[in-house]
Amino acid sequence: MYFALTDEQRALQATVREFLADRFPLTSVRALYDDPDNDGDPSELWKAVGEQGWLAVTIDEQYDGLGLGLLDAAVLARCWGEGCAPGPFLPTLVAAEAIRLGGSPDQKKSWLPRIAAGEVKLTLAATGRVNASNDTLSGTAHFVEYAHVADRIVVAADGGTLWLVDPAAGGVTVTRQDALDRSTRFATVTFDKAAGEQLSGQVLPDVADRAAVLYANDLAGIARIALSRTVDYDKTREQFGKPIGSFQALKHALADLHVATTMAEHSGWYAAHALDAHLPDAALSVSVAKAKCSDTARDVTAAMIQFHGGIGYTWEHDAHLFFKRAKREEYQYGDGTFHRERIARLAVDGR
Amino acid sequence: MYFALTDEQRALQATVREFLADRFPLTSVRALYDDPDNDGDPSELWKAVGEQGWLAVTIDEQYDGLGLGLLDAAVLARCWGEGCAPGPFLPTLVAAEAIRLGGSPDQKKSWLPRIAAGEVKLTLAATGRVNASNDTLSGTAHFVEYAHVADRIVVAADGGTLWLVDPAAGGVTVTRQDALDRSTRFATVTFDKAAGEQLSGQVLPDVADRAAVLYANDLAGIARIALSRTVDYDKTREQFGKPIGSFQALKHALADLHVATTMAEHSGWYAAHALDAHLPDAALSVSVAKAKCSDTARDVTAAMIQFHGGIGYTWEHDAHLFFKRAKREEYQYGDGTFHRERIARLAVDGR
Amino acid sequence: MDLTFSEADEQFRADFRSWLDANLPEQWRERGFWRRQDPDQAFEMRRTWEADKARAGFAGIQWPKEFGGRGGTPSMRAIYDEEMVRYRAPMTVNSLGLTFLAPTVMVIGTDEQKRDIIKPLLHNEVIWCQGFSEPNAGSDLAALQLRAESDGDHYVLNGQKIWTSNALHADKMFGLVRTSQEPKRHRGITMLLIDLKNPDGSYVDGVEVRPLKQMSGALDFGEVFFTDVRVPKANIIGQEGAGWDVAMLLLSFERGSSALPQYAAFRREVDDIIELAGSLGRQDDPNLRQKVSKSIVELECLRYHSLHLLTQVEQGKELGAASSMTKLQWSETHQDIGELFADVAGLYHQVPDDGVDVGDLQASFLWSRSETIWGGSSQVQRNIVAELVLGLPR
Amino acid sequence: MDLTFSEADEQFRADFRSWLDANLPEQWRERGFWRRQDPDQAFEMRRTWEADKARAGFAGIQWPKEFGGRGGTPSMRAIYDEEMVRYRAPMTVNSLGLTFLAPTVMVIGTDEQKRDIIKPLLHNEVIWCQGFSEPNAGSDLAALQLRAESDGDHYVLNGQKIWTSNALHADKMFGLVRTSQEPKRHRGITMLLIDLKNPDGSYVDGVEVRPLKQMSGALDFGEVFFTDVRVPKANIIGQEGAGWDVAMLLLSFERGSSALPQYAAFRREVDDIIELAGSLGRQDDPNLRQKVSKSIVELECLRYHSLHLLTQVEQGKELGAASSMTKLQWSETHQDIGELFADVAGLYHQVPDDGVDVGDLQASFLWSRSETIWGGSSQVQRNIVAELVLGLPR
Repeated sequence: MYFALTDEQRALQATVREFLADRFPLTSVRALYDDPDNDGDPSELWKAVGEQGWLAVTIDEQYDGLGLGLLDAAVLARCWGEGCAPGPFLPTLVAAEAIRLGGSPDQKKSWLPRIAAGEVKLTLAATGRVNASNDTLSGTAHFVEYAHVADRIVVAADGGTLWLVDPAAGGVTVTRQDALDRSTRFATVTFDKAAGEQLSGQVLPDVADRAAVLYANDLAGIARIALSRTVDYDKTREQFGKPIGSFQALKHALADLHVATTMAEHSGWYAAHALDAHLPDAALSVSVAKAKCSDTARDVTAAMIQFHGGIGYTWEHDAHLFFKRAKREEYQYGDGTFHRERIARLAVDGR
Repeated sequence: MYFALTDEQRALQATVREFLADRFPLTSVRALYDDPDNDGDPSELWKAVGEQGWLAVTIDEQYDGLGLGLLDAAVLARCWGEGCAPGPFLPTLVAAEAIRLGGSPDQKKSWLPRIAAGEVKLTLAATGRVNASNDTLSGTAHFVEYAHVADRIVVAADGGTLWLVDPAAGGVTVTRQDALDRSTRFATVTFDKAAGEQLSGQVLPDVADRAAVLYANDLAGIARIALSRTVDYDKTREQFGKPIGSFQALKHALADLHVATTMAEHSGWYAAHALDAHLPDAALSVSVAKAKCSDTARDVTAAMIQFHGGIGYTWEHDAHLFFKRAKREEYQYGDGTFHRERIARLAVDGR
Repeated sequence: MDLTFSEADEQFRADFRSWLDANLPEQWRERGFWRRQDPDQAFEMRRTWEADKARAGFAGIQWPKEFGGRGGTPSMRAIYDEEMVRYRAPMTVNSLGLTFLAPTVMVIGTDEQKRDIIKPLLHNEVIWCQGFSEPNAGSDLAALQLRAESDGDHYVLNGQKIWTSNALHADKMFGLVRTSQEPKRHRGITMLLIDLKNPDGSYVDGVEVRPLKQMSGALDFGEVFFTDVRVPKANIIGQEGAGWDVAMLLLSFERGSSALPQYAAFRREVDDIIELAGSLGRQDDPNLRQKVSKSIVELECLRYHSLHLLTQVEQGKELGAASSMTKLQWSETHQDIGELFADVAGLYHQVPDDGVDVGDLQASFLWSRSETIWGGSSQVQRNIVAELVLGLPR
Repeated sequence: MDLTFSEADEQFRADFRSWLDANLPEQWRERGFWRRQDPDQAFEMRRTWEADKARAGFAGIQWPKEFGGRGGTPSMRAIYDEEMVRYRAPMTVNSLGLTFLAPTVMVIGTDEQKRDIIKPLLHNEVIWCQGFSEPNAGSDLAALQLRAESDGDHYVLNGQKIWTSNALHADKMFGLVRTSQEPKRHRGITMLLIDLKNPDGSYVDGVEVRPLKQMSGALDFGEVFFTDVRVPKANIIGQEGAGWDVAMLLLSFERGSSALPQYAAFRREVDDIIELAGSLGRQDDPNLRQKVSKSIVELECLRYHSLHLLTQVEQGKELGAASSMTKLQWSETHQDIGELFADVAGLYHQVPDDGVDVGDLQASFLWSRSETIWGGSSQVQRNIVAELVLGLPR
């Protein structure tokens, strides 16, 4: 019985936190906010991702990976959330899972080592309607993260098949969308008889579960940092001659949010481990984690604005960076309502 | 533009409040709690209802009624809620509406004057499955209030037809149920080819709306008195050397409940008036009122227990009288979820 | 109960609608129109249109005629608010002046102040902003520090105001300044009228106005800095040192205004969200339907509450702390509507127009986050309800 | 992460299940069985069965063997709790003694106290109740007033305790009494072991126990009145005047216990509610499904949290104020489950058995209202989390 990170995982967490705080603090994120025309993919950050081997965690050793588990990737995702870190890191991790789980040996050989080394960027397009016939794809995918810098897009087509598509190929149009959350970049991608290479495995549900867990952990990171910063501020900000954090109504609200955040954190680790260890309640735990982390990050970041008072809703303050990222990720890979309905299928319908 | 009770309505309200406080206070309600075997229909209370003409409010003058509106009846219902008053008053009012709106001239003539005078007790059976064929009824109705003392039961059968049934007649079996809330008495009523006399009008939806408004006002009364008593207690109960009502977390919770209760009160009056005045948003307002009053009374009575601390969950304290009545009425004539779905039909589907 | 308006009130409604039919450009009523305009140009368009409306007699509805108002009833004011929203007419550019400054001057202003302030304000010849909050005086207004030192018949101002709505367009500010340091913080505060701009439109020496960008990217607020700015003592409203009482009088004028405009605006937002749900094929989703209806329940209650307050006002009754309840009800409900929008839109809430135009709803969603903070945060309002309405001890 | 139990732990589980299979009457596991027994008779049945269980070695799982315990691991304790709920085995009749008194005596008791108290407690030869709360000392425990006046080597007790669980069946009480009036209220409190009954089962002179009926009609609590009751000073636990510190030590033993039993019990309640929904044909109602899943989400999080705490305990780490978080999570979630039950049952929640047996769920629904009050109300727990965990100022 050991429900906690290992020393190695804690060391990894410390490394990533330190790196982001040191080399890519929130002021760097802010630069992406102030210039919506940049590509949202800071090269120094991507370079570090490759150098540090952060994309190699889930990739098998035979493909130059570290052969670790989703829990290790979740450690990274949580740090990413804490730092509101931008770039195609998470999308690439998710797309890599699709290839790792569903690719042919050739596909794995040609992509996984380059992903592990940070040489290529990928993303997953799973929202929209795309039809596959005769190895070509037609249709539209929405909210595709970092499609404009991706070397390949893993496209989910009707029926749940997965396809590797080169966004530079004919028939593919990538239209960038200016999202509220500028710590990512969204694009609408249209396919007009675009050439695709199918991944043989029927792994979309697995990939979606793993993505849900990674984003849940990103959200848990957001929730924790948003809560800590609010608590710290409320300890020092004075009104009516005392710290506003001494007012009981605020204290109780923050206490409830701390409990919720703690539960969200547990759920994020548990779900990652449950997938790694093939626990019988793995599917349930994925939905518990995504539902709990989505709702909690939404509530905490909203409270961060409220309990900072006036400065909380200014552009200059960091609160909106967390608020907007939490709101975006809430709806990626299923929001609370979606996952609760899935829990009902498991617990009520028994399937 | 006049959104308030008239002087006459306020006078009526004062009379009823005074009467209940004086002649049927909560200690009398408690007697019904301590003896579950009594019939829950104190004769002195019913006698007063007849003498004061409180059942005559909605009945037309030609049938010896007062010819007032649902708003006046709502004033009474709200006082009834404030006092947790027992007895078949509200069920008779509701059943009388069925006869008033849907009865033949003969039916009206034979029942309405006796109702107005408090000579007969009625109730409505609208929950369950009852089938009508050849003027006889078969099936089971659940949660019929005061069926064991009723002179007639107005029974809703499949298809929405309404029937006058004598519970003493052959084929009718009344089985009392011990409900949590002992300010009413429930019975399960089974019909086995029981004789019924049909009401000609298709008025069940109207009757259900009017019942929903009356119970909504009863709930608004519960909410207000539960809140006031909690506020009064928290002003004087001391812990840590000061009144617990000075602790900000309690103050804020009570402030929110006061806002909710005030809104519930408005909604109760508005819906009654909207039906009286045939306003175009009458149907919407009925569902707004029942949803808002149900939820608010539930929340306030739960808070009444919590904010009284230990004594709040004892039998000796009055909190549970309000809590259980609010919980019972929440599900009568549609709970919040039911009425919100109806609002969606009106506002989303436009029908 | 009688929820009909009088004949005179309904005649007013007909007249106002005729005027709007004739004078409100069709284009202005289209969704997203104002969002697509240059903000400064939009301000000028609205300033001019509103002045025309005032000249036509559709402004200061309840104000006495001697001040250029219409001398109408509270019901007419409610009808006016309702029709403005129904027509999607542009909101006033002089909101704080109209709501707060003018009624205050009518009650305690000198004859010169009445003459110089009210009519130019009504005709948008002078745009006003309110200078109350400071970096260390938000919920705790009495902590304000903007220093006004006496120098003959002038004050010399040094310090800063923040969260000043309309700061970027304002010609003048009515502000609270500290004219003396006293043990009781509420003493020593004075309400002062301060010129921000010279007649030629340039800023007065020592005045600096900086935009304060909101999380939406909009610039509705500003910071105003004062360095040795001279203001004549004749510009006091009320008495020196009585600023706190003047401010309380001023803020009390919010109480008369019902929340019918908020009801109308938010109810239309819900309709827009329902339309959005339809276009995304989500109108039958039972959980979304519950959430839609929850918002409608709260909004309808807000409307009933407003009708109740309107009745109280017409009966000449004191409303006391009712405005705190109104504010809580509309601001918290509006935040829920913002969440409803996001739940219906899903990821579409993040992008203003990816085939589905959600720009106005998105802006409103973000703005709603500020509504529980400015004008007395929800926490402050709950304190007021608990202490002044429920009588709970401090 | 490794959520498997050791081989020794799993062997313990197998042994315990064998014992339960052989010794727990099938009938006892039926829904509603205990509700239908006479309460006093039920108490005796449980007392005896539990003593047998203790003699078989399935009690005091983590206690050292010298005190009659099993000397097991924290995981064994968790497994024990889990299996007890899974088997619907009857809960202990000596809960406060087992959870609080015995571990305290192990740490600070005299040798005589260790000998006289622990084993008889484990074998239900003596039933204990806890005397902390008084009418004016609920959340504010330090306000307690039960007077213990020194008279030679005895105290003479006058005053009252309230909310005393198990008062009706208890032989003895461990209680907090005021042995001196001091300016610092936390001083002057002493923890005392008080005989309520004589060896023959009659009450000690001057002791009066009155049942305190709950809103459910059940009699799980009582009031205990003391009039000139003499208690030997040898019955002090710890030192005279050190009662507050002893109480804090005592309450700290709650922290070691995870909420796995609550998880298991409440999760089964949710299953019962799902079954009820099925029998009422409501299992496809999308809004109810959302509510069911909300409860499951919170319960699963409670389980993860408990596994985390179990790990901390096994690693020998201090849990600090974690028990306040645990209490908030389980008690608030259980209230939501009560509301879920009522929403699924509709009016059936009002009647224990109108063709649908909801008696146990109804009782649990009512009881859940007390769970956010006793053992430190949710308000007290939030204060603790805010101040001790988050470090927010008083």
